[in-house]
Amino acid sequence: MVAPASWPKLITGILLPGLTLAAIYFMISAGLSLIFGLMDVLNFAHGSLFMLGGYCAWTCNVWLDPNYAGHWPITIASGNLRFIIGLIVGTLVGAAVGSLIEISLIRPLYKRPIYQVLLTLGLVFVFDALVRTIPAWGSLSRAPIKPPMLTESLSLLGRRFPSYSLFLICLSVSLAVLIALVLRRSRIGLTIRAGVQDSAMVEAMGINVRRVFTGVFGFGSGLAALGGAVAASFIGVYPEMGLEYQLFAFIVVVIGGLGSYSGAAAGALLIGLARTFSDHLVLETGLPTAIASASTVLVMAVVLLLKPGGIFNKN
Amino acid sequence: MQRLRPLLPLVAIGGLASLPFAFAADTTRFWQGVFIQIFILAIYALSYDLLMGYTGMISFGHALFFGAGGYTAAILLRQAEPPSMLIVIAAVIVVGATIGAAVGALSLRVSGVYFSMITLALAEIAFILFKADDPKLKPITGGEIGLQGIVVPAAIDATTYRLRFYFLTLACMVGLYYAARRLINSPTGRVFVAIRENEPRATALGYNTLHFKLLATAISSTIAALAGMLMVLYEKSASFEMLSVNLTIQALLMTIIGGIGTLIGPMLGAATIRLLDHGLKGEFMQALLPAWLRPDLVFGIVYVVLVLFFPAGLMGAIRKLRGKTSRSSVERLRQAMKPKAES
Amino acid sequence: MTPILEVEQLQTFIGQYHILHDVSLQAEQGSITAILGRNGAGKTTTLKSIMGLTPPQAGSIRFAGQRLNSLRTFSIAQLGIGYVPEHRAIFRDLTVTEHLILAERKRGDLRRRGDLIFSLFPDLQRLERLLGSQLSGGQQQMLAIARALVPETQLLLIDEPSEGLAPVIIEQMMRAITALSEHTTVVLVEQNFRMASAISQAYYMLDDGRTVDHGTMTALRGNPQLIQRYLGAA
Amino acid sequence: MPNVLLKTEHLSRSFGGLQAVRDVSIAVEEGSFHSVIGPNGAGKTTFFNMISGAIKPSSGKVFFAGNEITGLPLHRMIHLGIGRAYQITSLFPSLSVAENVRLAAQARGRDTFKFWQHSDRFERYHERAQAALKLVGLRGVEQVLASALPHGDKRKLELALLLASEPRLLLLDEPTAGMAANQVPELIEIIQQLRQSGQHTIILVEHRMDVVMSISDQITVMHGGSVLAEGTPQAIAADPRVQQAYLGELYDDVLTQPHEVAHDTNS
Amino acid sequence: ACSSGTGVEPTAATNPTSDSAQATEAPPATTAPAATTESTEPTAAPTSDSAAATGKPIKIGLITDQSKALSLYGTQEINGFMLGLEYATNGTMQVAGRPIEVIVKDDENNPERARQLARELIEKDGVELLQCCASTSSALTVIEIAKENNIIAMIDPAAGPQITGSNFNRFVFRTGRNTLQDALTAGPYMVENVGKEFVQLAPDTDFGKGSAASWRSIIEANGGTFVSDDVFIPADTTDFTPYLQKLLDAADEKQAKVLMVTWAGANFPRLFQQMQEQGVLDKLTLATGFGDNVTMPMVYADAVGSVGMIAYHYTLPKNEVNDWLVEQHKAKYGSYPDLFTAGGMASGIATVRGLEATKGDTNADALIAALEGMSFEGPKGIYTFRKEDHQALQPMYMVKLISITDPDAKFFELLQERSAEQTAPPVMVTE
Ligand SMILES: Nc1ncnc2c1ncn2[C@@H]1O[C@H](COP(=O)(O)OP(=O)(O)OP(=O)(O)O)[C@@H](O)[C@H]1O
Ligand SMILES: Nc1ncnc2c1ncn2[C@@H]1O[C@H](COP(=O)(O)OP(=O)(O)OP(=O)(O)O)[C@@H](O)[C@H]1O
Ligand SMILES: [Mg+2]
Ligand SMILES: [Mg+2]
Repeated sequence: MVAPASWPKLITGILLPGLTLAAIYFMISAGLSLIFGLMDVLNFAHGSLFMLGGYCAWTCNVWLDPNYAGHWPITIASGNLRFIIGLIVGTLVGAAVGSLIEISLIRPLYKRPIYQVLLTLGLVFVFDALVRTIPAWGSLSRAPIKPPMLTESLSLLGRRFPSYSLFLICLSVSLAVLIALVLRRSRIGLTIRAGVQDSAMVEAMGINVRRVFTGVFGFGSGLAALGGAVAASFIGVYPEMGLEYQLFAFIVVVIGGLGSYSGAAAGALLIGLARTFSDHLVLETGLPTAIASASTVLVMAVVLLLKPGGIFNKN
Repeated sequence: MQRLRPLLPLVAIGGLASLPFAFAADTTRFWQGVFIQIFILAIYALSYDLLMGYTGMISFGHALFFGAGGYTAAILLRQAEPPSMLIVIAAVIVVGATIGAAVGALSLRVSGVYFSMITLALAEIAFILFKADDPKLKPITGGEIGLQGIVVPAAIDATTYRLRFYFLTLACMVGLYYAARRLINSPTGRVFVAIRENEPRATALGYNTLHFKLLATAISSTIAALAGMLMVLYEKSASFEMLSVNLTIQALLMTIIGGIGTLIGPMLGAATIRLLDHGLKGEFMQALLPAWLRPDLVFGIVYVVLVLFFPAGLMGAIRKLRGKTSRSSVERLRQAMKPKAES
Repeated sequence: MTPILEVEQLQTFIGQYHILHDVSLQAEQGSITAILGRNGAGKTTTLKSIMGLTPPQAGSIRFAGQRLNSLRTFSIAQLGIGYVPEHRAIFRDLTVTEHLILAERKRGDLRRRGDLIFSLFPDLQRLERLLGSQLSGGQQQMLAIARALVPETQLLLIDEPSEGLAPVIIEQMMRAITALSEHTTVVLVEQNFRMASAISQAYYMLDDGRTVDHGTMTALRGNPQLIQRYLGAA
Repeated sequence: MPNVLLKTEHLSRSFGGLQAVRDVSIAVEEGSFHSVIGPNGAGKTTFFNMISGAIKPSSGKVFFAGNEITGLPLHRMIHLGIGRAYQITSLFPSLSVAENVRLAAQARGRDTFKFWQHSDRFERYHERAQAALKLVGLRGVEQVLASALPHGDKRKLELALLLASEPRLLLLDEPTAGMAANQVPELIEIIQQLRQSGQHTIILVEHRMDVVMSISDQITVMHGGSVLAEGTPQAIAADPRVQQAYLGELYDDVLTQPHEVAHDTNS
Repeated sequence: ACSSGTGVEPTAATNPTSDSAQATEAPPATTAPAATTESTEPTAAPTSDSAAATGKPIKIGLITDQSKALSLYGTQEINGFMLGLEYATNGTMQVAGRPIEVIVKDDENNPERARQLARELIEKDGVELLQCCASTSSALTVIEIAKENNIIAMIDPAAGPQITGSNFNRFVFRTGRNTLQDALTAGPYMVENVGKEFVQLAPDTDFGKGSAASWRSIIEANGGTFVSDDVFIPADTTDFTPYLQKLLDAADEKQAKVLMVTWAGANFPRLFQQMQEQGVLDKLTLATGFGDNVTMPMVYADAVGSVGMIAYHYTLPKNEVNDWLVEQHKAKYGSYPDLFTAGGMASGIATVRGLEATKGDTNADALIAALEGMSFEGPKGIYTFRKEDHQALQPMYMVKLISITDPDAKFFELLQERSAEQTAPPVMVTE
C-alpha cells in the first residue's frame, strides 16, 4: 500500500515525529486519565490548564529576557534558565489553579457528575476569554521560544532531528515511569477509587477524602500545565490550544480505557504514531489529506468498536 | 392562577405570533430574522433534550444530525431541477432517521462516556469529510466554502417573505414541540425515561432497551435534521460549520441553561443564548461594561454560576419562583407517611 | 463507670426535614447497647449523626469526653470509631483485600487483626481477589463488618449486621461481637430482635425521631407490651 | 397430576476458577411454593440469575412450561411470564411510585410502541399497577419519588414492580432483607396471598428460617454450589447436614415451633 | 506567498504588549458632523431615494475580526478604511452632502457570525454599504447577504480567488489583491533570478490549493518546472516532519532548488522553525510572500537576504496618497501603516469615489455602474476595478529582505515594482 520506503526514512519520518506527538499527548492525558479515570470527573477544562501552563512558561521566557521591551524588574540572561523557570512556574500555577477549581467548583458537584462536565465546559469559555483579556497574552498566536541548549538539531540516519523533540520524548517517558512508580506504591489510588463510589463511606473509615481529591486534581492539573509549558516551546501558544489538545487528551484516555494509566500511555502512542503514519500514507499514495486529520478520531472509532471499553479496560 | 394554566400555551403562541407586529417598522425584519433563528435553534435544542434529558444518552456529536438535514436539503435544492419541497422534507426525514438509528445502534457496543466519545468521533469525521478539499467530495459538499446560494422555492423565500417564513418556523417549532411532548407522555416515552433512570432494570422489566435507544436517537436525529433543513432554507447556504463541535456544544448549553429534561426549558435556553449573544455584544452592553470585560468572559462566568447555583436551569428557577419546591417529592412523602405512621 | 458515648437531645435535619427531634443515649465502656425502633424511627440517622455523616443541628455528642458535633467525619473516625453502615456500602471496583487495606488506619492493622477477621468470616480469605460487585449478598455484609474490625477502635457503630446472613453466620457473628465488646464498646442497630436481645445489655427505644424509652435488656424482655407497642411483633 | 412449570437440568456456572453453581437439577410444580436456602455464597443468587436470564449458564438447561429457555435474553423472560425481584433494590429512583409500577405493567402489554398516544389512555396498565400496589400495601404514596421511600417500602415497591407484570413464575431473592421486623409478617401475608391465589408459582431465597419453614411446600438446600438436600420443610429441618451447614444452633427451637420466637437462647 | 488573504496569523515574539494593544484598540465608530454644503440635484438613478438630497447619513457596515486570530489584520483594515474615508472626503467625512457613518462589527473570525452581523447591519442599523473582512470564509458569506439585499460589498484584505471567481456576484468589489496576483508578481521573477526547479508547500485548504494552483500555472507559464508533487499539509498539523521529509527528498533526489511556501494559520512560526531545524532551508531557497511588520521580526530571523513578493509595505510606493497615509497613521496610531492598512484605505477611497459619482446615491445599480471600470488613486498608486470580475488591478512589489530589526521597520529593498497590467489575473468568473 505504501510505497517502499527505506528504514531510516521510516524512523525519522514516522517513528520519531510520532513519538514526539505521543509525548505531548501523553503529558496532557496523564493528568486527565488520573482525574477522569479515578475521580470520575470529566474535566473539560483540563486543556485550559495545559494552555495556562503554556502561557506561563512563554511569559517567563519573554518577560525575564533582558531584551524585553516592557518593564520588568528581574531579568535572567540565560535562556536555558528562563526555560527551566518557565517550566516550574507553569507547573506550579497549573497545580494551584487546578486545586482551586476543585475546591471551589468541582467539590459541590461530586454528586452530580453531568454537571461537572457542564461546569468545566463553562470554565473553557472563561479561560479562553481570560487569556484574550490579559493584555500581555491576547488573541494572537505566539511563536515557540526554545531554550538555546535545545535549539540544535542532531544528525540521525542522514536526516536532521530537532533536539527539542528528543527532549520531549525523554521527558515524557521519564514522567510516565515516575508516575507509574508513585501510583503503584501508594494507597492513594485505592482511596480515590473507593472515594468516587462512596466518599461518605471512605470518610467514615477515617480518610480525609476531600484533601485526597484536591491533591489528585491539583497533581493532574500540574501535569497538564507542565505538558503545556513544555509544548509551548514546540507549538507556541494561542488561545485555541486548550480546546484543541483537550480533545486529543479525551481521545487518548478513552482509547486507553478510563482510569487506566498505562492505557493513557498506549493511547498517546497509538494516536501519535497513527497521525504521522497517515501523514506518510497520504503523501505516498495521494489519498485525500483529510485522512491524516481524521486519523485520530478514526483510530478512536475503530478501537472503541473493537474494544468498547478501550484497550486497557479491565472488564 | 392555577385555572389559567391551560391557557398558558395559547398565550405563549399568541404572543409569538403577534411579536413581528410589535417591533418598530424599520427593525422588524431584523427581529423576525433573530426569532426565526431562535425557533430553529429551539427545535434543535428540543431534539437534544429528547436524547439527553429523557433517554439519558449524552451525544457529543449532535451536530452530525443537524448537518445531515442541512446538507441533504442543500444538495437536493441545488439540483438543476430541484425536487418539490415535500420530497426534500421526506428525504431529510429519511436521512435523519437513518443516521440517528445507525448512531443508536452503536450503543449496542458502547455506553456512557464511550458512547459520547464515539458520537464525537463520527461527527468529527463527517466534519472533516465535508470540509475536505477533495476532488471527489467537493462537488457534492462544497468543501470549505460549503454550498452557497441555494435556491429556495419562491413561496417560502425568507428574503422576500420574511414574515411568512417566520410563521412557518414558528409553526414547525410549535408542532414539533407538541409532537415531542406527546412522545414523552406516550408509553414509549415513559420507557425512554425508564432507560435514563436505570437501564438494567428496564431490561429486567421486559423492555428491549436497544429498540428504544434506536428509536430515541432516530427521532431526535430526525428533529435535529429538520432544524438543519430549516436553517438551510433560511440562510440559503450549508457549510461544514453545521457539523462542528461548536454546534453540539451549543445544543448542550441551550439544554443546560434551559433545564434538562423539560423540553420547554431548552427552547427557552435557545432564545436566551441567541438574545444574550446579541445583547452582550450589542452597543448597549458594550457601553455599559468596561472594555476589558469581554462579552465571552461575562457569558462564561454567568454560565458557570448558573450551573453551580441553578442546576435545574431556567425552568428550575421559574418553578422555584412559582413556589413549587415546597411541594417537592420529599415533602409529599412525609405527608403521605404521616397518617400511616399513626395508624 | 462513665459512659464513653453520650448523646444528648440530638436534633438532625436532612435537607429541610426534621428527622431526629430528641434523641439521647449513652453507651457504657465495654458494653453492647442496642438501638431499637420500628422502620423509619431514626435509628440509622442517629448513627449517621454520630459519625458526622448527617451532622446534627442541635444537641451534643460526646465521645470519651470530646465533643464531636463540629468535627468532620474522617476526624471522628480517627478518634477511634468504626462504622458498619446499613446496606453494606461495599466498593464495587475494589477487591476484598483492597477493602481491608483501605480500612487500615495504622500500618500493620491488617496483620494484627487478620486472624480475628478470618476466623470470624473464613469465606473472606478465599474471596480475597474478588471485586466487591462479585461477592454474594451475604459475603458483602461480612466484608462490611470485617472492614470495621481492621483498625483498633474504641467504639463500633453497627447498623443491622445480620441482614442477609445465613443463620450459622449470624450466630458466629453474635459471638464475635460479644467477644469484641471486651475491648470495644458496641452500639448496635438491629431489626432482628432475637439477636439484639441475645447479646446487648442495654437498649434505647426510638420512635419518630425521639428516644421514648431505655433500660436494660433484661427489663425489656420482661415487658412484652413495650415490645409490642414499639416494635410490633417481637 | 400437577405439571412441572420450571425445570433445570444439570445447571452449572463458574466464574474463573470458582464453580458457583454445580450441576443443579430441580423441578418446580406449577402453583407450588419452593424455597432455596443455603449458606452465604452457596450460589443461590447465581442460580436465580441463570433462571431469569440475567447470566448465561456455563452448562445445563432451563425449561419453562416445557420449552427450553436457556440463554434467552433478559427482556424476553418477562414476556414468557418469569419475573424476579432483586437482592439489591433496583428501581427508577426519580420516577414516582405509581410510574415505577405502571412501567412494569406496561412492559407485558403490546402498546409500548404507540408513541403517538398518551400513556394515561391505557387505563388497564394503571389499574394493574394500582392492584399491584394494593397487594403489597403501598397505597397513598403513589406520587412519592421512589428514591424517597424508606428502605422497607422500597422492597415492597420492588415486589409491586414484579407483580404488575403478572408473572406465572415469581423469583424472590431475599424479599425481606432490610425490612423492619413489623413489616415482615405483612410481607409474608402478601406472599401467602399470592400463593393462595394459585396463579403464581413462587421460588424464594431467604435467610429467615421462620418464614421459609412456615410457607414452603418444598425446600432445596444449596451448599458450595450443589444441592445438599431437598424435601419438605419438616424433612429439611430434621436433616443433620442442613443443621450443620446452615442452621446452626440458634434456630433449634424454630424447627420445632415455627411461629414462636425464643428469647433467651444465648443468655 | 504567506501573506495572502486569510494570511499568516500574526504572531509576535518579543514585544507582547504593543501588538495586542493594537489588536484591541479599534477606533470608535466615527460619525462626522452633519454637513452644510449645498445640496445636489437628485440623481437620475432609478430609485426615488431622496436621501442624497436630504443629507441623511450614509451608514457603512464594516465587518472584520477584531478579537480572534486575524484581529491584527482586522485592525489594520479598520484603521486604513477610516483614513481612506478621511482622505477622500478631505477630512469632511461626508460625500455629496451626506455624512458618512461607519459601524464596526467584530465577526470573531467566524463566517456564520459574519453572516448574522451583515443581516443585523442591514436590517437593524440600516447600513447601505458593506466593507469586509480579514478572512475569505467570512467574505464569502457576507457577499451572499449583499446579493440578497442588493447592497454593494467592498472586500479587502480577504484574498481567496473565489470571491472574484467562482463565487462572484455583481455586488462584490475587491480592492485587495488576490492570490493569483501574488503569483503573477513573484513567479516570473523567481524563474528568472532564483532557479527553475520548484517544489511547493501549501496548507490543505481551499485557500492553499487555490494559491498553489496559481503559483504552479504562472511559474510553469514562465518557464519554471515543478519537479515534485505539491505538498499539501493539513492545517491542524503539529509535527511537520513527514511533509518536510518529502521536500528534502525532492531536493536530494529531484534537484529541486526553490521552495514556494503558501501558508495560513496559527502554526506558521512552528512550520518555519521546523523547516530550519530540519535543514529544509539549507537545501532549498525559500521563495515566499512577506508578511506584516509584527510577524516579520520573529519568523524571518534567519531569512534575511531572501527575496519575495509583498502586497504593500509603507516604504515602497512613492506617491502623495501613501505619504499622507504614513504621516497620518504615525500621528494617529503612533506606528507605520502595515500590510493591510493600505488595502483598507483603498476601500475607503473607492467607496467615496463611487459615491461621488452617484452623487451620494447608494443604490446598487447606480454604484455598480459607477465603480465598474473605475480607476482611482490609492496608496499603492492607480487601482482599477476590472469590469468582468470587479477585481481591483494594482501594482505589486518584489522585495529583498534586508533587515528584521530596523526600528522604523525598514525591512525591505525594492527589487521590482510589478505594474497593475503585469499582475492582472485571468478572469475566473464562472457564471
Ligand atoms: N435523605 C432523606 N431525605 C428525607 N428524609 C429522609 C432521608 N433519609 C431518611 N429520611 C427519613 O428519615 C426518617 C428516619 O430514617 P432512618 O433511616 O434513620 O430510619 P431507620 O430507623 O434506620 O429505619 P429502617 O429500619 O428502615 O432502617 C425516615 O422517615 C426516612 O424516611
Ligand atoms: N461475577 C462473579 N465473579 C466471580 N465470582 C462470583 C461472581 N458472582 C458471584 N460469584 C461468586 O459465586 C458464589 C455464589 O454467589 P451467589 O451470589 O450466588 O451466592 P448466594 O447463595 O446468593 O449468597 P448470599 O446468600 O450471600 O446472597 C460466591 O462465592 C460469589 O463470590
Ligand atoms: Mg436504618
Ligand atoms: Mg444472594
